[in-house]
Amino acid sequence: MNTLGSLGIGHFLSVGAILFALSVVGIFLNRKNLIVLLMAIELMLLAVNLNFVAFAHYLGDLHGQVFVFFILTVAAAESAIGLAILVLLFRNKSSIDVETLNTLKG
Amino acid sequence: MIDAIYQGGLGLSNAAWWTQAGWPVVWILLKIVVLLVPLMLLVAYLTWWERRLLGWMQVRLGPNRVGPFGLLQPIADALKLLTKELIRPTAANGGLFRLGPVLAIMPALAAWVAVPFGPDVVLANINAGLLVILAITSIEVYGVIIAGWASNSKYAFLGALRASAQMVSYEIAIGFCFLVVVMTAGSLNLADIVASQSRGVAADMGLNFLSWNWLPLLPIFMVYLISAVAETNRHPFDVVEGEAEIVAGHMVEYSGMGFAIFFLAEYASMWLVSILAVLMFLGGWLPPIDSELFNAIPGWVWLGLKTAIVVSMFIWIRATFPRFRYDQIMRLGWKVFIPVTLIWLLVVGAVMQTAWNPWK
Amino acid sequence: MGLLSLAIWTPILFGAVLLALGRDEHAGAVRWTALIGALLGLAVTVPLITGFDTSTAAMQFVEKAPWIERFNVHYHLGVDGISLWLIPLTAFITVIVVIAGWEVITERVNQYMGAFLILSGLMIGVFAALDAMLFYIFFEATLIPMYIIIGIWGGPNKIYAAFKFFLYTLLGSLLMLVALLYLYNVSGGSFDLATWWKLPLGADVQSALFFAFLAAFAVKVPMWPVHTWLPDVHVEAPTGGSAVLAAIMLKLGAYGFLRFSLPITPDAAHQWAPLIIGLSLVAVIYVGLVAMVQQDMKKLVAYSSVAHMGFVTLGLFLFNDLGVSGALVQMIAHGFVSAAMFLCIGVLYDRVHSREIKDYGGVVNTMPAFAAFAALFVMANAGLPGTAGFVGEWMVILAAVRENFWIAMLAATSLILGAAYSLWMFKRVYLGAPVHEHVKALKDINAREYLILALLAVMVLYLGIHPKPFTDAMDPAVQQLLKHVAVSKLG
Amino acid sequence: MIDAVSWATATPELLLLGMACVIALYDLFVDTPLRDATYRLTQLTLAVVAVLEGYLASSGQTLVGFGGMIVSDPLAAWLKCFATVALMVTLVYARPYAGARDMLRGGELFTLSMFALLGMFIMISGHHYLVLYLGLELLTLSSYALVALRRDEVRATEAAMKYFVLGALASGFLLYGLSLVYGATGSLHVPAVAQAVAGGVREPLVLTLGIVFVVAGLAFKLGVVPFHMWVPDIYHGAPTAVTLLIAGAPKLAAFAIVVRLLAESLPLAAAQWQPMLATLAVASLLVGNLAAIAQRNVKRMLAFSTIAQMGFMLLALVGGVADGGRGGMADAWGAAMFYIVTYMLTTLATFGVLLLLTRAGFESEDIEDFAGLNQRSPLYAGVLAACLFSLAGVPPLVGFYAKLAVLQALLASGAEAAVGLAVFAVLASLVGAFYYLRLIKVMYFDAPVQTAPIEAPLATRAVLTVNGALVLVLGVLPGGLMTLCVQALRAVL
Amino acid sequence: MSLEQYLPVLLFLLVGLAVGVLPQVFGYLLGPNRPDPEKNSPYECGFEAFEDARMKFDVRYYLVAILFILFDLEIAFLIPWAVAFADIGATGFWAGVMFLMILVVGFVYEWKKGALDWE
Repeated sequence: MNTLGSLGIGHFLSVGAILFALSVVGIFLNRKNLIVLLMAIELMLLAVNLNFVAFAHYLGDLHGQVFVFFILTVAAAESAIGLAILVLLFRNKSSIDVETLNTLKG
Repeated sequence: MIDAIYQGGLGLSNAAWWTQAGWPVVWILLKIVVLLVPLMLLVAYLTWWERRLLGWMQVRLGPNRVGPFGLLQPIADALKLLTKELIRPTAANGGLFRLGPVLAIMPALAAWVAVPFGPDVVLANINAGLLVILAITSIEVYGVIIAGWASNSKYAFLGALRASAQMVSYEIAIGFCFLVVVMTAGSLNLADIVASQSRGVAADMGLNFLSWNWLPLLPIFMVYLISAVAETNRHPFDVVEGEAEIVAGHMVEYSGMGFAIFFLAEYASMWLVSILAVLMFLGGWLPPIDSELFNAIPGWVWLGLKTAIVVSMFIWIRATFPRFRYDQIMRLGWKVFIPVTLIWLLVVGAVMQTAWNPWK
Repeated sequence: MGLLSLAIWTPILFGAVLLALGRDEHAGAVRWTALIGALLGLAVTVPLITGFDTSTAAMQFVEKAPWIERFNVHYHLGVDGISLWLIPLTAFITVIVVIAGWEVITERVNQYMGAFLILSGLMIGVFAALDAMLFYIFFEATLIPMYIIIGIWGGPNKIYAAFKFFLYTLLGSLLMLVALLYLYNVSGGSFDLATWWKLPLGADVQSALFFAFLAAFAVKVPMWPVHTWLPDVHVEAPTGGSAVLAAIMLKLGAYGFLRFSLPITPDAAHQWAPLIIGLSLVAVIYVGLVAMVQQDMKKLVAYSSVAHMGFVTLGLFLFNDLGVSGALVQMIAHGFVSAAMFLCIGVLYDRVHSREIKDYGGVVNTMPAFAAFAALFVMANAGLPGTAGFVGEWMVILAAVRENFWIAMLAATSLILGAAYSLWMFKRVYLGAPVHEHVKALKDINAREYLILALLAVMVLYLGIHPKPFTDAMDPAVQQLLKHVAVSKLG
Repeated sequence: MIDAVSWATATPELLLLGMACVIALYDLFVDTPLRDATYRLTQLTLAVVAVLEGYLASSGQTLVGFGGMIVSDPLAAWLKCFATVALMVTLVYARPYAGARDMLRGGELFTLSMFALLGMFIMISGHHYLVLYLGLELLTLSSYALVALRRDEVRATEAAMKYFVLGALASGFLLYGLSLVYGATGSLHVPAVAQAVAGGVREPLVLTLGIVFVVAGLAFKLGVVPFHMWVPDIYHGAPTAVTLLIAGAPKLAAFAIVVRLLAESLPLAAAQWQPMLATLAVASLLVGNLAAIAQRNVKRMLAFSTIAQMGFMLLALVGGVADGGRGGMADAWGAAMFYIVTYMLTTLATFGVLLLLTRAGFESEDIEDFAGLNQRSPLYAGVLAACLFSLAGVPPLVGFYAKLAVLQALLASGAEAAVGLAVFAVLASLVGAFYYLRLIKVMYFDAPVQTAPIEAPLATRAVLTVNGALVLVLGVLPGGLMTLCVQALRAVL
Repeated sequence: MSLEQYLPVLLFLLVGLAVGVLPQVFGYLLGPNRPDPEKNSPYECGFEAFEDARMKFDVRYYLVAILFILFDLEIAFLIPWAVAFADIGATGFWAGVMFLMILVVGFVYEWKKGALDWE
């Protein structure tokens, strides 16, 4: 059963790159909802994870996979803090629209 | 015989796609069906058993009209639910509303893929078996929260919130329990975990059941059992669907098969957590005492017997205890179970460092 | 600690103490401390003059110690005939300024006095530095106290002036910094000026460096057309600030030419000398004309300073001993004269609070003693024989004659123009009958003012009548410099 | 068992971690409004850590622990020592401000800053991409929380959100780059990556792409154009005490991670990252200086000034390896380190004065609030003026030597564009001088608007005075620190 | 290890999906369909719904979610540690103890801060 055999590192990297690009686009073009922003950030980290895993598999080196493990953790901590800040923001502004982030200008 | 069937299937065609991909998939699907059919029956008859047992404990009869001892009752229930109208509230989000039950039942069934029924009898013999089970069952909470959200009803929403908060809270306790067991077994493979329980001083004396994890890990076993009840939202932790305050929680808007699937999922989960309890703490398919007679009985019988006992215990608990308040549930999970498991994790770790390591 | 260090650090130390401890509640003590500091600073420069060996061109009173080892920067001080006179001049002017600000400044006295003392030490540092980085640091550091002096005690348009002063000079010196670093790398890691003087450099490099130096020094001198900051600053700066600025800070630029442009890039200096001479002549003539039409006394003196400094740069780029010596003498003379001119204006301004020429007239009637001093200084400013102003200008004109008659011719118009604007101003301010009531009510100068003006007058006359001690001391160094500049470094 | 060297390498980190935990728990029982006990314990811990690091640094030895994951070379030890001292100073300045704004209701200001410091330590000492990344995240996650410490402040929460999103984006970029570098070189260990690059990379394109992303991520962290958008908003929006926390010590860590990632692991790819750095530097100098002029808010102005200053610092990193010689590189990067250290010193004092001027319920943030400061307090005005002149690069203040060292590094590289870059840099700093001067002008030449007396605890005043004096003293005697920086980098590169 | 071992997992998930979907389809086909506005309105105690059901809810649920993420990850970290526990010896044990101690610090902290209180 070698259905997976035809998948090369290039495929994984391409998916990673596409995910990464999607998330960057999501961060910069999203003008609506901050939650989507947070999700885009998660997506970005997942794209990186895919890269690491693909490379680790390709290189036969476990370090890349361990790295992924830590990235996952950090992503969790990051989203915890992000969500906490989001709650504060919602309390202060009663909105989580990206467009309401306009107090700081100059 | 099984091998013969496999070879026969393989020989149906020489085409590469068939031997490489087609037949193995079909073969696995066959195995899944072989597992699934008895499982669904067990789930169905668990409802019957629950009602009979409760009746017995409360000195009444329980279902007894449909078939002998009411044995056809589950079938009748199923037919009734199948022909009921599927109500979809106007305010609900259609797609999500239908997705909720699916996400509830899918993990409850799919988790069985890594559950072994004997040393080699398992659908997917993967190293990370326990991890896969943990991962798949984690999806269950999505079913609950999606159902609650999609219903667009306050009761459903609050119920879903409560249920999911409760489920994730106890998932942590369960996770720590898994950790301790994995630590003693040195493997995530459930078959290995079972095998690891056959070692020990008591086992050497022939008293296998004293070497099983339930005794050396008694606090963990207790925590697991209670958490398992909470995790499946069973009584006495069923405030999410407590009739008195929040009716049926996230399921309030469901009818017919939608509701039936949630119901199935709950009972399938019960079987799952029970068999996990048996595998991790009660020696799985191992006989309790190392004697000729007991050894002669096939392992799957022991496994089934023990699982049935644990499941019955769930029902027994239901019959015995009053319902907890929500804050009590959360406090128990966070302030009692997590510290207990944390401490026990360290204690076990410390013991394993010493010469008295019973899991050597 | 050597004499030069003492000359640098004594005033800075006093200044720092004043800044740290001084309060307006005890302004008297602050003033006296400042005066003591200034006098001490002057006192330590006396042995420099008396102990100076006029027979040699070598650096004297040399101090050398490693300072920033990472960049091979040394605390390297020394004087030769070129820098010798500028140091006592600085210390002397500082004393004058301290006394001049005695009663005029009543708020934040400690900051005022402290700033001037520190400024004095820094400027002496510029003149004494033999390490390019040390030079640069002193050179730049002078900006800070001067900026503060102009900004706090200046006139109504002080902010604009302070910014202009600071940014103009900073721009120039930053470009110079790049040049210094370039030289540092080319010379294999040295900031030693003597090393750089010997460094062979290509023609293009020399030109580039020359213009980098020019950017710094031309702004400071200031040369036309980058002189525009000077009138603004002078008008707005307090009297003491103007005096120090004109008397000494402008010399920093001219001195820079002597220490950097000429000896380090002699070929480029020769190559671009026509340009510099041309600019100098423009300064002398055009700015002289501009000075004539000024309504504001300070602006007039400021423009005349530009014109006089044009003489200095002219003298420097004639490349003969008379020219360079003349430029040096002119620098010293201008130090005394311009300080005196600004102090005179200060004396009037303190009484009338106006610098407009039209607000005066007939001051001689009410302030005869003051007018007498003023007359002397105005004559010196015009370059009349017998005063300090004459000697330098005359020497430069003679030097120009040697090179090119027409240059000399044009330069000589300065004497006419100078006489014209100086004397015309004198006439309009001092002579005639008093028109304004406030002029009639003027009181003559008090003892303090008398003292400073008298001191300056003595110096102006001394330098005008007997400049030989000054030129004697300069001679060997100037000769050596010219000999050095005459040799091409392209090889 | 982990060997003794490993423990020795990480002793300060472990101490910091342990005490941060202890203090976090201990603080639960402290209820004085200014968290006296927490504060003292924090300062005591930091002092011990600083002394430890100072000792490690002055011994000049290089310790490698945990299988090469952590290294404690003189560079690391000095940077950590400076960062710790900077944090101590920061806390001294920050406490009255925070106390007046209900930011000390819990002791999180102290514990979070300790964790942030720990993150910096790990960033500085990490010798493995994973460790570096974890340190970076520990620092930034703590910073996000610190920015949001004033929970009811709209500006602060908004700043925290922006910081979070852009910080996470930066981490993502950095990580993506690291993953590509990993893919190209097959290693995450800093020296091993350098070796792999030296031995020839199979996929140079992957490496180049990775470097692009790594540089972009680092640029985000350093806050240089065009990845600077967060800096002004965060400086402006965060409570001033936290702004100082973010503007001060973390700069050292950011520098360290640049050293580890670019100079140590990818020196042979310098030809690829140097032009990028040069571009970033030019853009930062331009945008930072020009935008700063337009600011009315001092914090915003300082933010743009930071951008410009970081751009200037980058110039030193551009120099150094053009000739292929590593010695030149150490000198150049030493100049950058000197720049960063002195910049941090100056920033501390600047914000210290800013914090002093604020009162309960009143933020001194507009330029007008500084009017006549010289009349209100010559000392504070003097300190601030010294800092601003230093930032403008006027001798004899320490900032001048920083600029000098950087320009020297740039010119010494002998690169073609070096002179052009240097001239551009000095012209840009001339523009920079303008807005620094404007603030000085307001302090010295304008009449005071605020007349409220400036009150501050003795400790704050004393530290501020010393801080200001150091800007001057190091301006007169910069040699020691300069040599120290270069030697620290020589030991590494 | 190879990915093929995980094929049953994937297939079982698909089967599970089918078990979730098919009964609903059958239920839809077999059951009656007589919608009615009253019947299709959300469950409410006999009243019309006052406000949107997706209302603000107690932030504590949120807190639980965040704490869960963190703790679950701790567990994820500990699983490899636990699997390899027998092989990593005392060093591994103490490393785990340190890890857990940090976890405990956070746990005690949130406990004392009242994050676990539901009254």
